Amino acid sequence: MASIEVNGKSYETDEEGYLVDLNEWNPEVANFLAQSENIEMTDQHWEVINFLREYFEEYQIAPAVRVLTKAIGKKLGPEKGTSEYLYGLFPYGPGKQACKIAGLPKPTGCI
Amino acid sequence: MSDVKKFMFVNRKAPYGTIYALESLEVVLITAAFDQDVSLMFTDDGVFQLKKGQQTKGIETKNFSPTYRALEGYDIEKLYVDRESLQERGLTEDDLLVDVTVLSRAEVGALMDEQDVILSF
Amino acid sequence: MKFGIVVNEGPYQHQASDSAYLFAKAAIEAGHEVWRIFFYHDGVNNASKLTEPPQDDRNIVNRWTKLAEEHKVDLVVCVAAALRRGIREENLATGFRISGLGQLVEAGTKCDRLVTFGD
Amino acid sequence: MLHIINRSPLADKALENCLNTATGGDILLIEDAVYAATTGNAFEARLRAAMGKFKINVLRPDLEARGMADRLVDGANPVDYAGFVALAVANKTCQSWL
Repeated sequence: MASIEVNGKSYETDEEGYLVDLNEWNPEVANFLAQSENIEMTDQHWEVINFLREYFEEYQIAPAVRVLTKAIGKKLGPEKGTSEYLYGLFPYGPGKQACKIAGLPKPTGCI
Repeated sequence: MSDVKKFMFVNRKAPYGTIYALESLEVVLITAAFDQDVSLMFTDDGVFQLKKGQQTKGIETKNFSPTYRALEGYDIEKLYVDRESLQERGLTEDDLLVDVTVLSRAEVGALMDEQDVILSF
Repeated sequence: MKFGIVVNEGPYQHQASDSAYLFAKAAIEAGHEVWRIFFYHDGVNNASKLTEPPQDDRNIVNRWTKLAEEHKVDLVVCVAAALRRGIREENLATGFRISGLGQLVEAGTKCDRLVTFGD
Repeated sequence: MLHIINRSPLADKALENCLNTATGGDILLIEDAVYAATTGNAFEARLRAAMGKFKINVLRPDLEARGMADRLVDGANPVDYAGFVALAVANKTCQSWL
Protein backbone atom coordinates (compact mmCIF):
# COMPACT_ATOMS: atom_id res chain seq x y z
CA MET A 1 0.00 0.00 0.00
CA ALA A 2 1.35 3.40 -1.00
CA SER A 3 1.01 6.60 0.93
CA ILE A 4 1.44 10.34 0.50
CA GLU A 5 2.64 12.89 3.01
CA VAL A 6 0.95 16.27 3.32
CA ASN A 7 1.91 18.78 6.01
CA GLY A 8 3.65 16.10 8.01
CA LYS A 9 0.67 13.76 8.03
CA SER A 10 0.64 10.49 6.12
CA TYR A 11 -2.36 9.35 4.04
CA GLU A 12 -2.80 5.89 2.64
CA THR A 13 -3.48 5.65 -1.10
CA ASP A 14 -3.95 2.79 -3.52
CA GLU A 15 -1.45 2.13 -6.30
CA GLU A 16 -3.18 4.65 -8.56
CA GLY A 17 -3.02 7.38 -5.93
CA TYR A 18 -6.64 7.36 -4.77
CA LEU A 19 -7.21 7.98 -1.07
CA VAL A 20 -8.01 4.76 0.78
CA ASP A 21 -10.03 6.44 3.54
CA LEU A 22 -12.29 9.05 1.96
CA ASN A 23 -12.97 10.60 5.36
CA GLU A 24 -9.38 11.81 5.49
CA TRP A 25 -9.84 14.15 2.56
CA ASN A 26 -9.14 17.85 3.09
CA PRO A 27 -8.25 20.77 0.79
CA GLU A 28 -4.50 20.36 1.41
CA VAL A 29 -4.69 16.74 0.31
CA ALA A 30 -6.64 17.88 -2.76
CA ASN A 31 -3.90 20.37 -3.65
CA PHE A 32 -1.28 17.68 -3.22
CA LEU A 33 -3.18 15.18 -5.39
CA ALA A 34 -3.67 17.89 -8.03
CA GLN A 35 0.05 18.63 -8.11
CA SER A 36 0.83 14.97 -8.63
CA GLU A 37 -1.48 15.14 -11.65
CA ASN A 38 0.28 18.29 -12.86
CA ILE A 39 -2.77 20.41 -12.25
CA GLU A 40 -2.51 23.92 -10.82
CA MET A 41 -5.69 24.40 -8.78
CA THR A 42 -7.63 27.57 -9.64
CA ASP A 43 -11.04 28.82 -8.54
CA GLN A 44 -12.49 27.14 -11.61
CA HIS A 45 -10.98 23.83 -10.56
CA TRP A 46 -12.32 24.22 -7.04
CA GLU A 47 -15.79 24.94 -8.37
CA VAL A 48 -15.81 21.53 -10.01
CA ILE A 49 -14.21 19.78 -7.04
CA ASN A 50 -16.70 21.30 -4.62
CA PHE A 51 -19.53 20.40 -6.94
CA LEU A 52 -18.37 16.78 -7.09
CA ARG A 53 -18.15 16.57 -3.32
CA GLU A 54 -21.64 17.99 -2.92
CA TYR A 55 -22.96 15.60 -5.54
CA PHE A 56 -21.36 12.65 -3.79
CA GLU A 57 -22.65 13.80 -0.42
CA GLU A 58 -26.17 14.00 -1.81
CA TYR A 59 -26.33 10.87 -4.00
CA GLN A 60 -23.53 8.61 -2.71
CA ILE A 61 -22.11 8.02 -6.19
CA ALA A 62 -19.62 9.75 -8.43
CA PRO A 63 -21.56 11.02 -11.44
CA ALA A 64 -20.90 9.73 -14.94
CA VAL A 65 -19.07 12.35 -17.02
CA ARG A 66 -22.15 13.05 -19.11
CA VAL A 67 -24.25 13.57 -16.00
CA LEU A 68 -21.57 15.73 -14.40
CA THR A 69 -21.34 17.91 -17.50
CA LYS A 70 -25.08 18.44 -17.59
CA ALA A 71 -25.34 19.14 -13.87
CA ILE A 72 -22.41 21.60 -13.93
CA GLY A 73 -24.08 23.47 -16.78
CA LYS A 74 -27.22 23.75 -14.73
CA LYS A 75 -25.48 24.91 -11.59
CA LEU A 76 -22.54 27.02 -12.84
CA GLY A 77 -23.81 28.20 -16.20
CA PRO A 78 -24.09 26.66 -19.65
CA GLU A 79 -20.63 27.87 -20.76
CA LYS A 80 -19.14 25.56 -18.10
CA GLY A 81 -21.37 22.62 -18.83
CA THR A 82 -19.33 21.38 -21.77
CA SER A 83 -16.77 18.60 -22.00
CA GLU A 84 -14.32 21.07 -23.60
CA TYR A 85 -14.44 23.18 -20.47
CA LEU A 86 -14.09 20.25 -18.09
CA TYR A 87 -11.36 18.55 -20.09
CA GLY A 88 -9.62 21.93 -20.24
CA LEU A 89 -9.42 21.89 -16.46
CA PHE A 90 -8.75 18.16 -16.12
CA PRO A 91 -6.95 17.01 -19.28
CA TYR A 92 -7.06 13.31 -18.41
CA GLY A 93 -10.77 13.39 -17.86
CA PRO A 94 -13.00 14.89 -15.18
CA GLY A 95 -14.18 11.39 -14.24
CA LYS A 96 -10.73 10.17 -13.42
CA GLN A 97 -8.72 13.19 -12.32
CA ALA A 98 -11.34 15.37 -10.69
CA CYS A 99 -12.79 12.46 -8.72
CA LYS A 100 -9.36 11.59 -7.42
CA ILE A 101 -8.64 15.17 -6.34
CA ALA A 102 -12.11 15.49 -4.82
CA GLY A 103 -11.55 12.38 -2.71
CA LEU A 104 -14.34 10.37 -4.35
CA PRO A 105 -14.18 6.62 -4.83
CA LYS A 106 -12.31 5.40 -7.87
CA PRO A 107 -14.68 4.83 -10.78
CA THR A 108 -14.84 1.03 -10.99
CA GLY A 109 -14.07 1.17 -14.68
CA CYS A 110 -17.32 -0.41 -15.51
CA ILE A 111 -17.43 0.59 -19.16
CA MET B 1 -24.49 2.48 -29.73
CA SER B 2 -26.91 1.95 -32.57
CA ASP B 3 -29.10 -0.81 -31.18
CA VAL B 4 -31.33 0.59 -28.47
CA LYS B 5 -33.27 -2.01 -26.53
CA LYS B 6 -35.84 -1.80 -23.81
CA PHE B 7 -34.21 -3.00 -20.57
CA MET B 8 -36.25 -3.63 -17.48
CA PHE B 9 -34.69 -4.25 -14.09
CA VAL B 10 -36.97 -6.20 -11.80
CA ASN B 11 -36.17 -5.72 -8.13
CA ARG B 12 -37.72 -8.25 -5.76
CA LYS B 13 -35.27 -8.14 -2.87
CA ALA B 14 -34.98 -5.94 0.18
CA PRO B 15 -31.82 -3.85 0.63
CA TYR B 16 -28.90 -4.69 2.99
CA GLY B 17 -29.89 -8.29 3.78
CA THR B 18 -28.11 -9.14 0.52
CA ILE B 19 -26.02 -7.12 -1.91
CA TYR B 20 -28.35 -7.53 -4.91
CA ALA B 21 -30.13 -4.19 -4.61
CA LEU B 22 -26.86 -2.25 -4.57
CA GLU B 23 -25.30 -4.15 -7.47
CA SER B 24 -28.52 -3.89 -9.46
CA LEU B 25 -28.33 -0.13 -9.13
CA GLU B 26 -24.82 -0.18 -10.58
CA VAL B 27 -26.01 -2.06 -13.67
CA VAL B 28 -28.88 0.37 -14.06
CA LEU B 29 -26.49 3.34 -14.16
CA ILE B 30 -24.21 1.65 -16.67
CA THR B 31 -27.13 0.64 -18.87
CA ALA B 32 -28.27 4.25 -18.96
CA ALA B 33 -24.73 5.30 -19.91
CA PHE B 34 -25.08 2.96 -22.91
CA ASP B 35 -28.10 4.98 -24.00
CA GLN B 36 -30.55 2.13 -23.60
CA ASP B 37 -34.22 2.51 -22.76
CA VAL B 38 -34.20 1.72 -19.03
CA SER B 39 -37.06 1.07 -16.66
CA LEU B 40 -37.06 -0.16 -13.08
CA MET B 41 -39.73 -2.31 -11.54
CA PHE B 42 -40.04 -2.74 -7.79
CA THR B 43 -42.15 -5.63 -6.61
CA ASP B 44 -42.41 -7.92 -3.56
CA ASP B 45 -39.71 -6.99 -0.98
CA GLY B 46 -38.00 -4.89 -3.67
CA VAL B 47 -40.30 -1.99 -2.74
CA PHE B 48 -38.38 -1.72 0.56
CA GLN B 49 -35.39 -0.47 -1.44
CA LEU B 50 -37.21 2.84 -1.89
CA LYS B 51 -38.26 3.36 1.73
CA LYS B 52 -37.44 6.82 3.07
CA GLY B 53 -35.26 7.36 6.11
CA GLN B 54 -32.69 4.59 5.72
CA GLN B 55 -29.92 5.00 8.33
CA THR B 56 -27.08 2.54 7.92
CA LYS B 57 -24.54 3.84 10.43
CA GLY B 58 -25.34 1.10 12.92
CA ILE B 59 -24.63 -1.67 10.42
CA GLU B 60 -21.47 0.05 9.11
CA THR B 61 -22.67 -0.28 5.54
CA LYS B 62 -22.95 2.36 2.86
CA ASN B 63 -26.43 3.85 2.59
CA PHE B 64 -27.07 3.72 -1.14
CA SER B 65 -30.68 4.84 -1.01
CA PRO B 66 -29.80 8.46 -1.98
CA THR B 67 -28.56 7.10 -5.31
CA TYR B 68 -32.15 6.41 -6.39
CA ARG B 69 -32.61 10.17 -6.36
CA ALA B 70 -29.70 10.54 -8.79
CA LEU B 71 -31.43 8.41 -11.42
CA GLU B 72 -33.29 11.41 -12.81
CA GLY B 73 -29.98 13.04 -13.69
CA TYR B 74 -29.15 9.91 -15.69
CA ASP B 75 -32.43 10.36 -17.59
CA ILE B 76 -33.89 7.30 -15.90
CA GLU B 77 -37.42 8.34 -15.24
CA LYS B 78 -39.38 5.12 -15.57
CA LEU B 79 -39.68 3.84 -12.01
CA TYR B 80 -42.60 1.53 -11.39
CA VAL B 81 -43.90 0.05 -8.17
CA ASP B 82 -46.34 -2.82 -7.81
CA ARG B 83 -49.32 -1.56 -5.80
CA GLU B 84 -50.15 -4.87 -4.18
CA SER B 85 -46.56 -5.29 -2.92
CA LEU B 86 -46.71 -1.82 -1.34
CA GLN B 87 -50.01 -2.55 0.37
CA GLU B 88 -48.90 -5.97 1.62
CA ARG B 89 -46.01 -4.23 3.39
CA GLY B 90 -48.00 -1.43 4.93
CA LEU B 91 -46.42 1.21 2.72
CA THR B 92 -47.84 4.03 0.64
CA GLU B 93 -46.33 6.23 -2.04
CA ASP B 94 -45.54 8.83 0.65
CA ASP B 95 -43.10 6.39 2.25
CA LEU B 96 -40.94 6.29 -0.88
CA LEU B 97 -37.92 8.50 -1.46
CA VAL B 98 -38.47 9.08 -5.18
CA ASP B 99 -41.43 9.72 -7.47
CA VAL B 100 -42.72 6.48 -8.93
CA THR B 101 -45.63 5.24 -10.98
CA VAL B 102 -47.74 2.81 -8.99
CA LEU B 103 -49.23 0.04 -11.13
CA SER B 104 -51.67 -2.81 -10.77
CA ARG B 105 -50.42 -6.35 -11.34
CA ALA B 106 -52.11 -6.40 -14.76
CA GLU B 107 -50.32 -3.20 -15.76
CA VAL B 108 -47.00 -4.59 -14.52
CA GLY B 109 -47.50 -7.72 -16.61
CA ALA B 110 -48.34 -5.73 -19.73
CA LEU B 111 -45.24 -3.58 -19.26
CA MET B 112 -43.02 -6.65 -18.87
CA ASP B 113 -44.35 -7.94 -22.20
CA GLU B 114 -43.06 -4.81 -23.94
CA GLN B 115 -39.43 -5.37 -22.89
CA ASP B 116 -36.54 -6.71 -24.95
CA VAL B 117 -34.31 -7.60 -22.01
CA ILE B 118 -35.36 -8.29 -18.43
CA LEU B 119 -32.71 -8.47 -15.73
CA SER B 120 -33.47 -9.39 -12.17
CA PHE B 121 -31.06 -9.55 -9.28
CA MET C 1 -29.46 -17.99 -32.26
CA LYS C 2 -27.08 -15.98 -30.11
CA PHE C 3 -27.34 -16.51 -26.34
CA GLY C 4 -26.04 -14.46 -23.44
CA ILE C 5 -26.04 -15.99 -19.97
CA VAL C 6 -25.72 -14.30 -16.56
CA VAL C 7 -24.51 -16.20 -13.48
CA ASN C 8 -25.15 -14.48 -10.16
CA GLU C 9 -24.16 -17.09 -7.59
CA GLY C 10 -20.95 -18.77 -6.58
CA PRO C 11 -20.20 -22.39 -7.42
CA TYR C 12 -20.97 -25.14 -4.88
CA GLN C 13 -23.15 -22.89 -2.70
CA HIS C 14 -26.07 -22.59 -5.12
CA GLN C 15 -27.28 -24.62 -8.08
CA ALA C 16 -27.23 -21.58 -10.39
CA SER C 17 -23.75 -22.30 -11.79
CA ASP C 18 -24.71 -25.89 -12.62
CA SER C 19 -27.99 -24.87 -14.22
CA ALA C 20 -26.24 -22.19 -16.27
CA TYR C 21 -23.56 -24.61 -17.41
CA LEU C 22 -26.02 -27.32 -18.42
CA PHE C 23 -28.13 -24.74 -20.25
CA ALA C 24 -25.09 -23.42 -22.11
CA LYS C 25 -24.04 -26.93 -23.10
CA ALA C 26 -27.52 -27.79 -24.32
CA ALA C 27 -27.72 -24.56 -26.32
CA ILE C 28 -24.42 -25.33 -28.04
CA GLU C 29 -25.48 -28.92 -28.71
CA ALA C 30 -28.66 -27.59 -30.33
CA GLY C 31 -26.50 -25.57 -32.74
CA HIS C 32 -26.81 -22.17 -31.06
CA GLU C 33 -24.01 -19.82 -30.15
CA VAL C 34 -23.31 -18.95 -26.53
CA TRP C 35 -21.76 -15.57 -27.17
CA ARG C 36 -20.94 -14.52 -23.65
CA ILE C 37 -21.40 -15.65 -20.08
CA PHE C 38 -21.27 -12.84 -17.54
CA PHE C 39 -20.40 -13.60 -13.93
CA TYR C 40 -21.75 -11.12 -11.40
CA HIS C 41 -22.19 -10.87 -7.61
CA ASP C 42 -20.80 -14.06 -5.96
CA GLY C 43 -20.85 -15.57 -9.45
CA VAL C 44 -17.33 -14.18 -9.89
CA ASN C 45 -16.11 -17.04 -7.69
CA ASN C 46 -16.73 -19.33 -10.65
CA ALA C 47 -13.51 -17.91 -12.07
CA SER C 48 -11.11 -18.80 -9.25
CA LYS C 49 -8.39 -21.20 -10.31
CA LEU C 50 -7.66 -21.81 -6.62
CA THR C 51 -10.85 -23.82 -6.37
CA GLU C 52 -10.17 -27.41 -5.37
CA PRO C 53 -13.23 -29.61 -4.99
CA PRO C 54 -12.94 -33.14 -3.59
CA GLN C 55 -12.27 -35.83 -6.20
CA ASP C 56 -15.79 -37.20 -6.11
CA ASP C 57 -17.32 -33.80 -6.92
CA ARG C 58 -17.69 -32.03 -10.27
CA ASN C 59 -15.07 -29.41 -11.06
CA ILE C 60 -17.20 -26.40 -11.88
CA VAL C 61 -14.34 -24.04 -12.74
CA ASN C 62 -12.64 -26.51 -15.09
CA ARG C 63 -15.96 -27.13 -16.77
CA TRP C 64 -16.22 -23.44 -17.67
CA THR C 65 -12.63 -23.37 -18.91
CA LYS C 66 -13.31 -26.33 -21.17
CA LEU C 67 -16.48 -24.72 -22.50
CA ALA C 68 -14.52 -21.57 -23.34
CA GLU C 69 -11.73 -23.49 -25.04
CA GLU C 70 -13.91 -25.81 -27.08
CA HIS C 71 -16.66 -23.42 -28.09
CA LYS C 72 -15.06 -19.98 -27.90
CA VAL C 73 -17.46 -18.84 -25.21
CA ASP C 74 -16.50 -15.42 -23.83
CA LEU C 75 -16.39 -15.77 -20.03
CA VAL C 76 -16.49 -12.31 -18.46
CA VAL C 77 -16.09 -11.58 -14.77
CA CYS C 78 -17.42 -8.27 -13.43
CA VAL C 79 -14.46 -6.20 -12.23
CA ALA C 80 -16.23 -4.41 -9.37
CA ALA C 81 -17.74 -7.62 -7.99
CA ALA C 82 -14.40 -9.44 -8.47
CA LEU C 83 -12.32 -6.81 -6.64
CA ARG C 84 -14.73 -6.96 -3.71
CA ARG C 85 -14.22 -10.72 -3.47
CA GLY C 86 -10.52 -11.11 -4.10
CA ILE C 87 -10.79 -12.42 -7.65
CA ARG C 88 -7.89 -10.94 -9.62
CA GLU C 89 -5.90 -11.57 -12.79
CA GLU C 90 -3.42 -13.69 -10.85
CA ASN C 91 -5.98 -16.22 -9.63
CA LEU C 92 -8.19 -16.22 -12.73
CA ALA C 93 -8.79 -19.62 -14.33
CA THR C 94 -8.03 -20.07 -18.04
CA GLY C 95 -10.73 -18.82 -20.38
CA PHE C 96 -12.03 -16.08 -18.09
CA ARG C 97 -11.36 -12.37 -18.40
CA ILE C 98 -12.15 -9.50 -16.05
CA SER C 99 -14.05 -6.57 -17.44
CA GLY C 100 -16.77 -4.05 -16.65
CA LEU C 101 -20.53 -4.11 -16.34
CA GLY C 102 -20.72 -2.65 -19.82
CA GLN C 103 -20.04 -6.17 -21.03
CA LEU C 104 -23.30 -7.27 -19.44
CA VAL C 105 -25.22 -4.45 -21.10
CA GLU C 106 -23.55 -5.38 -24.38
CA ALA C 107 -24.67 -8.99 -23.96
CA GLY C 108 -28.19 -7.64 -23.55
CA THR C 109 -28.01 -5.54 -26.69
CA LYS C 110 -26.14 -7.99 -28.94
CA CYS C 111 -27.68 -11.35 -27.99
CA ASP C 112 -31.03 -12.63 -29.18
CA ARG C 113 -31.74 -14.00 -25.71
CA LEU C 114 -30.32 -13.25 -22.28
CA VAL C 115 -30.94 -15.88 -19.61
CA THR C 116 -30.13 -15.21 -15.94
CA PHE C 117 -29.32 -17.81 -13.31
CA GLY C 118 -29.17 -16.81 -9.66
CA ASP C 119 -30.88 -16.85 -6.31
CA MET D 1 -42.35 -14.45 -22.59
CA LEU D 2 -40.65 -17.31 -20.77
CA HIS D 3 -40.91 -16.95 -17.02
CA ILE D 4 -38.27 -18.92 -15.17
CA ILE D 5 -38.82 -19.65 -11.48
CA ASN D 6 -36.22 -21.34 -9.31
CA ARG D 7 -37.63 -21.33 -5.80
CA SER D 8 -40.25 -23.39 -4.02
CA PRO D 9 -43.57 -21.53 -3.76
CA LEU D 10 -43.73 -22.66 -0.13
CA ALA D 11 -40.57 -20.66 0.63
CA ASP D 12 -40.81 -17.64 -1.67
CA LYS D 13 -43.46 -15.59 -3.42
CA ALA D 14 -41.80 -15.56 -6.85
CA LEU D 15 -44.16 -18.07 -8.44
CA GLU D 16 -47.26 -16.60 -6.88
CA ASN D 17 -46.30 -13.08 -7.94
CA CYS D 18 -45.50 -14.34 -11.42
CA LEU D 19 -48.88 -16.09 -11.73
CA ASN D 20 -50.68 -12.93 -10.58
CA THR D 21 -48.66 -10.55 -12.73
CA ALA D 22 -47.66 -12.16 -16.01
CA THR D 23 -50.10 -11.96 -18.88
CA GLY D 24 -49.66 -15.60 -19.86
CA GLY D 25 -47.24 -17.71 -21.86
CA ASP D 26 -44.65 -20.20 -20.75
CA ILE D 27 -43.50 -20.81 -17.20
CA LEU D 28 -40.51 -23.03 -16.55
CA LEU D 29 -39.92 -24.38 -13.05
CA ILE D 30 -36.27 -25.20 -12.34
CA GLU D 31 -34.17 -26.01 -9.27
CA ASP D 32 -36.28 -25.83 -6.07
CA ALA D 33 -39.30 -24.52 -7.97
CA VAL D 34 -40.03 -27.99 -9.32
CA TYR D 35 -41.72 -28.83 -6.02
CA ALA D 36 -44.54 -26.53 -7.11
CA ALA D 37 -45.60 -29.04 -9.77
CA THR D 38 -45.81 -32.08 -7.52
CA THR D 39 -48.99 -33.64 -6.16
CA GLY D 40 -50.10 -33.03 -2.62
CA ASN D 41 -48.18 -29.82 -1.96
CA ALA D 42 -50.06 -26.86 -0.54
CA PHE D 43 -49.54 -24.84 -3.71
CA GLU D 44 -50.90 -27.52 -6.07
CA ALA D 45 -54.41 -26.10 -6.36
CA ARG D 46 -53.05 -22.64 -7.15
CA LEU D 47 -50.80 -24.07 -9.86
CA ARG D 48 -53.62 -26.14 -11.39
CA ALA D 49 -55.82 -23.05 -11.49
CA ALA D 50 -53.15 -21.23 -13.48
CA MET D 51 -52.83 -23.92 -16.11
CA GLY D 52 -55.47 -22.37 -18.36
CA LYS D 53 -53.55 -19.11 -18.57
CA PHE D 54 -50.01 -20.50 -18.58
CA LYS D 55 -48.22 -23.48 -19.96
CA ILE D 56 -46.39 -25.00 -17.00
CA ASN D 57 -43.07 -26.63 -17.88
CA VAL D 58 -40.86 -28.42 -15.37
CA LEU D 59 -37.16 -29.19 -15.72
CA ARG D 60 -37.13 -32.97 -15.42
CA PRO D 61 -33.49 -33.40 -14.27
CA ASP D 62 -34.26 -31.16 -11.27
CA LEU D 63 -37.44 -33.11 -10.54
CA GLU D 64 -35.58 -36.43 -10.72
CA ALA D 65 -32.72 -35.18 -8.57
CA ARG D 66 -35.20 -34.36 -5.83
CA GLY D 67 -36.93 -37.73 -5.95
CA MET D 68 -40.17 -36.18 -7.18
CA ALA D 69 -40.37 -37.50 -10.76
CA ASP D 70 -43.26 -39.84 -9.93
CA ARG D 71 -45.30 -37.03 -8.38
CA LEU D 72 -45.55 -34.61 -11.29
CA VAL D 73 -49.02 -33.08 -11.50
CA ASP D 74 -51.09 -33.84 -14.61
CA GLY D 75 -50.88 -31.15 -17.22
CA ALA D 76 -47.37 -30.01 -16.32
CA ASN D 77 -44.91 -30.55 -19.14
CA PRO D 78 -41.57 -32.13 -18.22
CA VAL D 79 -38.62 -30.93 -20.31
CA ASP D 80 -34.90 -31.69 -20.38
CA TYR D 81 -32.19 -29.05 -20.92
CA ALA D 82 -32.71 -29.22 -24.69
CA GLY D 83 -36.35 -28.44 -24.00
CA PHE D 84 -35.29 -25.52 -21.81
CA VAL D 85 -33.25 -24.15 -24.72
CA ALA D 86 -36.18 -24.66 -27.09
CA LEU D 87 -38.44 -22.68 -24.75
CA ALA D 88 -35.90 -19.86 -24.61
CA VAL D 89 -35.78 -19.82 -28.41
CA ALA D 90 -39.56 -19.87 -28.78
CA ASN D 91 -40.05 -16.85 -26.50
CA LYS D 92 -38.78 -13.37 -27.33
CA THR D 93 -37.63 -12.63 -23.77
CA CYS D 94 -36.72 -14.70 -20.74
CA GLN D 95 -37.41 -13.42 -17.28
CA SER D 96 -35.90 -15.10 -14.27
CA TRP D 97 -37.93 -14.27 -11.19
CA LEU D 98 -34.99 -14.02 -8.83
